[in-house]
Amino acid sequence: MARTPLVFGLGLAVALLVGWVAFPRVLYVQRHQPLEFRHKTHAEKSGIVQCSECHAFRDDGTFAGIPSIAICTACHSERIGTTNAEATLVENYIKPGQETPWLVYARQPANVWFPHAVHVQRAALECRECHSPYGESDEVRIYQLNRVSGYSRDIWGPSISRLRRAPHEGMKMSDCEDCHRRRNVEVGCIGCHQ
Amino acid sequence: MFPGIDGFHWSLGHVLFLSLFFAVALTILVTVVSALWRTARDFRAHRAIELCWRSAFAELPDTERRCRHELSGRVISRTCANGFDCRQCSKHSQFAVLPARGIVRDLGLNYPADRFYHRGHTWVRLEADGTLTIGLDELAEHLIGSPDFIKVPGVGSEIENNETAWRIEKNGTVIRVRAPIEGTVVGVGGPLEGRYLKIRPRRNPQDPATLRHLLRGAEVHGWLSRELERLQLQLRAPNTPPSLADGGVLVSGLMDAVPDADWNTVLADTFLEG
Amino acid sequence: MASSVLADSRWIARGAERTSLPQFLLWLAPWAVVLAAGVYAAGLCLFYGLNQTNMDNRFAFGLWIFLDLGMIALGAGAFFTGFLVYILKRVELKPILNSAVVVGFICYSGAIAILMIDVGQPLRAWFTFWHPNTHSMLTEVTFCISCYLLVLSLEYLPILLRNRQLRKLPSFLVFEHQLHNLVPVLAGVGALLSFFHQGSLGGLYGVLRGRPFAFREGFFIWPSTFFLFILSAIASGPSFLILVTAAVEKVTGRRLVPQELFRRLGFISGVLLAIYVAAKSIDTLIWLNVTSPSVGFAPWQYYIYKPFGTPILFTEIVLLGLLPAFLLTYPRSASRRRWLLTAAALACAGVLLNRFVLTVQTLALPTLAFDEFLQYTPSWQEAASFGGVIAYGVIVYSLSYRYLPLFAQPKGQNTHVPGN
Amino acid sequence: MSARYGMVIDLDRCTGCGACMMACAAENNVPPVPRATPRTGLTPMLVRKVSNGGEGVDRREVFIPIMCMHCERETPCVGVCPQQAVEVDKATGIVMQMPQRCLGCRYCMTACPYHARYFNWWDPQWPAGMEKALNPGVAVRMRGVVEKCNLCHARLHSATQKAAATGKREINPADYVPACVEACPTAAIRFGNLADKHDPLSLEVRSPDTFRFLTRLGTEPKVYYKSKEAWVRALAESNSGSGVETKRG
Amino acid sequence: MKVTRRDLLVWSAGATAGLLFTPVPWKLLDDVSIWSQNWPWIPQPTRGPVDVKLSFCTLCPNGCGMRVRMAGGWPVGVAGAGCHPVSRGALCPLGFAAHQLNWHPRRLSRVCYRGNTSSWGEARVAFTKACGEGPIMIIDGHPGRAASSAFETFVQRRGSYRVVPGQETRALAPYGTWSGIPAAALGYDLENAGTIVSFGAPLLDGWGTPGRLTRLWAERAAGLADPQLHLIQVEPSFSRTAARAWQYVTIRAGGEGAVAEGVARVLLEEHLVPARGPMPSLTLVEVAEQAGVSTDAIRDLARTIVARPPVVAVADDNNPAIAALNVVLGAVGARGGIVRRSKHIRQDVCAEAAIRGMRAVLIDSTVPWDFVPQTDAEVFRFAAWDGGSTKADWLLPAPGFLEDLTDVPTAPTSGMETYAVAPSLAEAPTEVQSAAQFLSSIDPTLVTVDKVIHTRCSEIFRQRMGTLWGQDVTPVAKFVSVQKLEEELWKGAVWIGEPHHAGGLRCQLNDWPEAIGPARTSNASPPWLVPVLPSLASKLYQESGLRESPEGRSA
Repeated sequence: MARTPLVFGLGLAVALLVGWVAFPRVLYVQRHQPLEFRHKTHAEKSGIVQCSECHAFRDDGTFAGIPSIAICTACHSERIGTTNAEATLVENYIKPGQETPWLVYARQPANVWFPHAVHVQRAALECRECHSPYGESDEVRIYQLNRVSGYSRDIWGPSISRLRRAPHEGMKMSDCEDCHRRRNVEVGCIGCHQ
Repeated sequence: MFPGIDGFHWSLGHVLFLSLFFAVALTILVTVVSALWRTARDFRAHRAIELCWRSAFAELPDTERRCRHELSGRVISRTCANGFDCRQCSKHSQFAVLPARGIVRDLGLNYPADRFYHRGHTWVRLEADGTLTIGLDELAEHLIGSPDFIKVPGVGSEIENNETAWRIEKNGTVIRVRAPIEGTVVGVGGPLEGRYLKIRPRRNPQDPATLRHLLRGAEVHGWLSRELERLQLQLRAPNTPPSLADGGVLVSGLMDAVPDADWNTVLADTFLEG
Repeated sequence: MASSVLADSRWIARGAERTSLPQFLLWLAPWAVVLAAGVYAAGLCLFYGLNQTNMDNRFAFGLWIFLDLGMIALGAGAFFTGFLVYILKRVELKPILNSAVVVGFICYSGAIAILMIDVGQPLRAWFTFWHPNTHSMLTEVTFCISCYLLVLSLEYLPILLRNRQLRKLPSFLVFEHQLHNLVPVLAGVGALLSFFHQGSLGGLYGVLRGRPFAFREGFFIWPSTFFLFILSAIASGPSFLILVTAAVEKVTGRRLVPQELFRRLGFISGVLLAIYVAAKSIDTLIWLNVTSPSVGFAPWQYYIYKPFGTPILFTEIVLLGLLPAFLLTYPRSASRRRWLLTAAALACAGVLLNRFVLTVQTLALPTLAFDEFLQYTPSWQEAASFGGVIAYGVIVYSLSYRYLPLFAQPKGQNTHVPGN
Repeated sequence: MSARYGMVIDLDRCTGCGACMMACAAENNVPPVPRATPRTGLTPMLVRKVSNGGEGVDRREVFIPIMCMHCERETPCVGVCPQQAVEVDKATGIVMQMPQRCLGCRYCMTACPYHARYFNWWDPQWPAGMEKALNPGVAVRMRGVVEKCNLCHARLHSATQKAAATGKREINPADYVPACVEACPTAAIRFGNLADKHDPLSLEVRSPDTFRFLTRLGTEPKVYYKSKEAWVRALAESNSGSGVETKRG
Repeated sequence: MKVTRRDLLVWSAGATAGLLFTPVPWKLLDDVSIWSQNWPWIPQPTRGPVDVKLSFCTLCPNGCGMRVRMAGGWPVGVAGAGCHPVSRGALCPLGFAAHQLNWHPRRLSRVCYRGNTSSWGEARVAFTKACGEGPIMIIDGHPGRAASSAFETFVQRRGSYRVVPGQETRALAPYGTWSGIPAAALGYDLENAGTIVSFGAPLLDGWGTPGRLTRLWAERAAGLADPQLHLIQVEPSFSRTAARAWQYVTIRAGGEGAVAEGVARVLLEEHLVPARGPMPSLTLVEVAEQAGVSTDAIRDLARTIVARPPVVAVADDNNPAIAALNVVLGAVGARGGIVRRSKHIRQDVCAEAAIRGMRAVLIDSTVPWDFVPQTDAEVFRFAAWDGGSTKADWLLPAPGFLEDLTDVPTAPTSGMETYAVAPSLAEAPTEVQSAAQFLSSIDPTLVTVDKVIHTRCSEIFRQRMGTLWGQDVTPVAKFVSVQKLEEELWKGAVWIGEPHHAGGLRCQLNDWPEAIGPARTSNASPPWLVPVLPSLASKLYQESGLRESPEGRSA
C-alpha cells in the first residue's frame, strides 16, 4: 500500500519541477540586443554623469526614452573602436541613418501612461528606483519576451514567484500601486491609464 | 480580493463580503478534504472493504437479503441488517434455538454437509491442518460452466470477508466472487482442482464463532430452493409462465445454454454484486 | 426484449429498467444535433465577438440574460429540496432529491456557460474575483453562483459515483460514502449561497437607479426585488421539479415517485407562490405609487408600448401567480394530476415571465424624453446557443437518468419482472 | 482641492453639424468599423435631433449632443460594475471607464439612463495603414469591452505632464480642453471646473436657462444643458413617449 | 513493475495537486488576460514625439486654418486654428477626420488607363502626344492657386484653361455680369450685416468658410430673442439652418426666385427702400401662387427684413432674381452686403460640361468628382480618391490631404483678401503626382508651385500692404525681408489684404431679370468637394442619422 503515496509523490515532484524550472524557460524567449551597449564604458569615456543627458525630456514634458540615433552619431559618426558592435553600429545604423531597433526592457503597453516628468521632475525619483542600477553597470542584458502576453520580463520581474524581489524589480500595476501606497500618493485609474 | 490587490478596501461591507466568501470557500474545501481524509482513514483502518460490502449489500434486492433463519423457516420474514455477518448479529443466538421447520431434500445438486456455504455461492471446508479450502458451489459452477479465464489472488495476499476473492471471466463478463471469510492465501487452484483458494484464517478456525456466519446443514436447502426459484424465473423464456420449482436438474454451463437471458441481473444477484 | 442486446447494461443500475441503447441513442440524437449547433454558435460568438448577436448598445442584455435568470430561478428546486430534506428534515422529499440536484446542476452549469459567452472578455472574467466591487449585485451573483456550482458538483459527485461500474472501485465507493455523509453541510452552504444569489439576481435590476421601471426601494442595501426573487425562485423550484419528474415519467412510461410527493411539492410551491404573489402585489403598488413617481416617471408610461401593456402585469400576477397558487393548494385540484401539472407549469411560466419583463421590458423602455421604444430579436446564434443549453440539459439529465440512481426506488421492484 | 470638471452645452447654439462627434471620435481612436450598425457603433459623443412635433411655422428642432454626463452622486454605472472598471476619479470628477479591466458584461450599459455607454461589438479596424493616423495618447480598445466618454483624458495627461515638467502641481486650464469643446464651431460646448467658484462655468450653471437631464434620478450629472426655449428645457424631466418626435439613425 | 491504470490516476492526481503549487496556472491566467488586453491584431498607435503644426485645409477652396498634431512624423489629429481671421478656429465636421482620408480604402494609388493599370511614363507619353496633336484644356477646381498659375502657363499656346466654380461662387455671378467686375473678386461682408435673408443657402451647414458663419451666428444671433443679427431662412425643407434660424419661411420647392421678386415688389411698393425700380414682373398673388406662401407672409417678410439694416440676401446658387433683390435692397457694394474684396482678379471662364474641339482634357484633382465632361477628347483625370464611375480615359493618382505643397488663395465668399501656404505635412505614397508635377515633367521649363509661391510672396512684400496673422499679428510693412515673410507664411501664418472698400461695385438694373429655378434639388448635404468622406465621418453620420449616408451620395 506504500505504492500509492509513492506514485502520488512522483506526480507531485514532476509537476513541481516542470512548473518551477521548465515553465519559465519555455514561457520566455530570449532576445539579444542589436548592439552591445555598455552604460558604464560610455559614462567613463564620454564623461556623461546624468541619465537625462541621453535619456532626455522633450519640451512638452514627454520623455524621449531611448535616445535616437542622432545622439549616437554625435560621437560615432566614424568608427571609434574596433569591436564588432562598433562596426555594426556605424555600418548598419549610423551610415544609413536608421534607428537602432533596441529592445526596451521597461516598455509598458499602449494602455499605460507613465509620465516620467511627474515621477522624475516633480516627485524627484531616482532612475534606479525603477530601472535598477543597470545604468551604472557594464552588463548587456538579454531581453526576455513573454510568449503569451508579449511583455518584457522586466514587467513581471526576474523572480517567477515574484517573492523576495528587490524594490526596483517588477513593473506590474501592483508594483506601481505598492510604491504609491508607500509614498501615500493616491491616483485613480485615469492617473495611469490611457 | 486580498489587501494590497487593487480594489481592496478596508470598508466594513467589503471586508464582510470577502469574509463571508472565504468562510464559504473554506467550508466547501474542508468538506472535500475531510471526505478525502475520511476515505483514506477508512482504507488505513481496513474499514473500506467493510464499507464497500455494506454499500453493496444495501443495493441488493430485498429477496437477496433474507435472513438465514427465514430461509431455514425459523422465522416467517426477516431481512438481514448485518451484511450476512451473523458474527455481529445480536439476534442470531436467539434464532438458533428455534427448531427448524424445513426438510432437507435433494435438489439434484451436490452440497456436501462437511462444508460451510456463503451466500455468494462459495463454500468453505475446514482442513485438518487448520487451513480452509474455498471453492465455488455447485449452483455457481453449473451457471458458469467452464470459465474462459480466472484470476486468483497471489499466495500470501490477504483477503477480507465479502471482498472480491477471485474473478472469473465468462463470455466477456467478469464475475467477481466474494470471499466467504478473511485470511491469508496459502494456495490457489482452479475449477479443475475442485478448489480455488486455500487460506489460513485470521481467526481461530476451531472457534465455532469463526464460521458462524456461513450456512450449513439444513439451512442450505432453504436458501438453495429460493435461489433455484429465482433462477428459474430469471432464465425462463420470455412470456412463458414460471415453471414449477421442481422442474428438473440444472444443466451445466447455463450461460452457454441460455445465452439470451438477462445475465447481468442473474450474475449480480447470484454473486451479490450490489 | 432480450436484455443481452443492451451493450451498456453493465452500466445501468441493477433492477432499473431502461430502454435499449439504440433507442436511447435515437432519443439523444436530435438533442445532440441541437447541442452541436449551440456549440457552433457559441464558438462563433467567442471567435468573432458579440457582433454575432443582435444585441446592441441599447439592448445590451438579451435572450441570454433572460435564460440565465430563468434557469437559475427554476434551478432553485435543488437548493430548496436539499434545504428541506437536510436542514428541515422533511425526509419524505428524499426520493426526488437526486433528481433535484441534477436539475440544479444542469441549470447552474448551463447558466454559467451562457454567461461566459455573453461577456465580451471571458478570459478576464476572473478579475471579478481578484478586484471585486462588493457593491455590485453582479459581484455577489458571480461569487455565489460559482461557489454554488461547486457545491452542486460536489452534491452531484456522490450520485455519479453510485454508477454501477464506478462503484466497483473501492476508493470511489468509500469516498462517495464519506462525501454523502457530509452532504448536509453542503446543503446548508448551498442554501446560504442560493439565498444570496437568487436575491442578488433580483437586486441586479432593482438597484438600477437609471431605469425607473426596474428600480425599487428596499431594505438596507437590498431592493425589494432581492426578496421577491428569492421567494419566486423557491416557489417555482418545486413546481419545476414536478414538471421535470412528470416529463420523465411521460417519456419513460414509468411512475418514478409516489404521487403523494407531487402533491407535497405542489403544496409547498403553492403556499410560497401565494406569499410571493402577495408580496409582489404590495411591491408593485408601492412602486407604482411611490418609487416610480419619486424619480419623475409616471407609471402609466411604462405600459403604453405594445406588447408591454398592462395585460402583461395582470398575466404575471393573476394568471401566472394567483391562479397556480390556488390550484396547487386547493386539495381538489391538487389531487388531480392534470390540474397539478397545469398549475406547476403556470407557476414556472409566471416566474419566467417575471424574469422576461425585468430583463427585456426594462431595456426596451425609454428613459430620456427623446428616447424611442426599442425592439430586439435574437440572432440565430443567440437562439442556437439557447437551444444548445436546453439540449445540454436534456442530454445530461437523460444520461444521469439512465446510468445513475436519480429516483430512489423501492428495493427489489421490477427485479423479478422481466421488461417488455 | 480636487477639480470637478463639467460642461454646459448651449442647445440654442448647436447647429447639429456633428463636428464634436467627429473630433471626439478622431481624438479617441474610435474605429470606423464599416459593419457597425447605428446601434452597434461607437459614438461617445452623439448628436441627436429632437423636434417639438409641430408642423410648418410651429415646428422647432433642437440638436442635443449626448455624452457621458459624469454623474457625481450615486453614479449608476460605478456601483454596478463587478470588477471596479468604472470609477469616479477623485481628483477630477471624471467618470472613468477602464477597458482593460472591463470584462464586457454590459451591466453598466443597462444602468446608464443616458445610453452614453457603448460596447465594442466589433474588433477595432481601420483601413490599412491608418494606424499611423491614430492618436498616440489613447489606447485602442479591444473588442468585447465597454467604452464611453472619458472627458479626453489624454489631453488631461498632456496637460499634467506639461505642468510636471515645470515642477507644477496644477495644470494650466488652457491646456486641458476636450476635443468636442475645442471643435464646436459655435462654442456651444463650454468646459470648466465646477469646483472652482471663479470658473465662468460655475456661474453659468446657475443660470435659469440651464438644466440637466433626469436630475430627479438624483445622480447629479456634471454635464449641463442650456436653452432659452421652454419646450427644450421641458425635455429634461418630461416623460418619455410624451409624443415628442425624435430622430436618430 | 507494471504500471496500472490506478497508478496513472494517482500520478495525475499528484501532478495536478503539484501544479497548483507552481506558477504555471496562475502565471498563465495572468498572461492570457494581458494577452486579451493587447491582442496582436489590434492596431497600435505610433510612438514618437508629438508636435503641432499650423496649416490649412485643402479639401475645399475655403482653406480653413488648422492646427495639425503630428506624432512620429504623421498627422494624428486636426483642430481649428484660432489665428485664422476668416475661419476663426472653426472647421467643418469633415476637417476633424481629414488626416484619415489619406488611408481611405478608395484612395487611388496607381495610374489607370481605361480600367487597366498603367504607368506614369505611359500617361506622360499619351499626354505629350495629345499636346502635339491638337488643343488641350485644363480644368481647375480651386482657381487662383500657384498650381492654377502653372496650368494657365502650360495651356497658353496649347489650348484653354477653365474653372469649375462652387455654388457659392456661382451665386455671385449675376453681380459680375451686371457690374463687369469678376465674380471671383466679390464676397459678402456678412460681419457687418444686420439681417441675412438666405434663400436656401445652408449658411450654418458648411456654406462658404464654415467657421465664419457659425462663429458669426453664435456670437451675434444664437439663443437671443431679438438678436443683433437676424438670420431668416427661406427654404422648402426644414434644414439644419432653418431649424436654427431666427425666422424660418417655408416655401414650395423652386419658389426662391419668386419670393425674392415678391419681397422686392413689396419693398418698392411700400417704399421701404430708397430704390425706385425696376418693378418685378410677378404680382404678389402670382408670387404667392408660385412659392406656396400667403401674400401677407411675403409682406411681413419684406417688412421684417428691413427692420434691421444692413440687409443682404444670400442665394444658394446662380439666381438673378435674388441678386436683383440685393440691388433693390441696396446691398450691392455696400457695407454689410456684397463687396469687392480685391482689385486684381480676372474673370475665370467656367467650364461647360460639353467640351468640343479638344484633343485632350486634363482635370485637376480639385475639381469635384461629379463634374463629368461630355467630350470625345482624351480625358486625364487627376484624383486622390476614387469617387465611383468616371468617363476619364486616364485616372491619375494625386496627392491627398496635406501631401502636397499648395498655396491657399482667398476663400470664395470671403469679404477680405487672404493668402496662405499649406506645406506638405504627410508623406505622399510614391505612386502619386500632382497635376502640376505631371505637367512639369512634360515641360521642364514650366514654372513650379514653389516658384509661384515665392513670386507671390515677393509681390506681397513689394506692395507692403496688409497684415500677417500668425502667432502674432504683424503688418507686412514691418517685415525686413521677403525671406522672413515667406518663412512666416510657411509656418502657417495668413496674409490679410487691405480692408475691402464698400464702393467700387455698382450694379444698375434696367429690367427685372428672369428668375431661375434652383440648380440643386436637394440641399440636405453641403457641397462636399471630396468624392469620399473620411471613414469616420461615414460611420458617424450613419450612426447618428445627422446626415444622409454618404454611400447614397457617391453612388
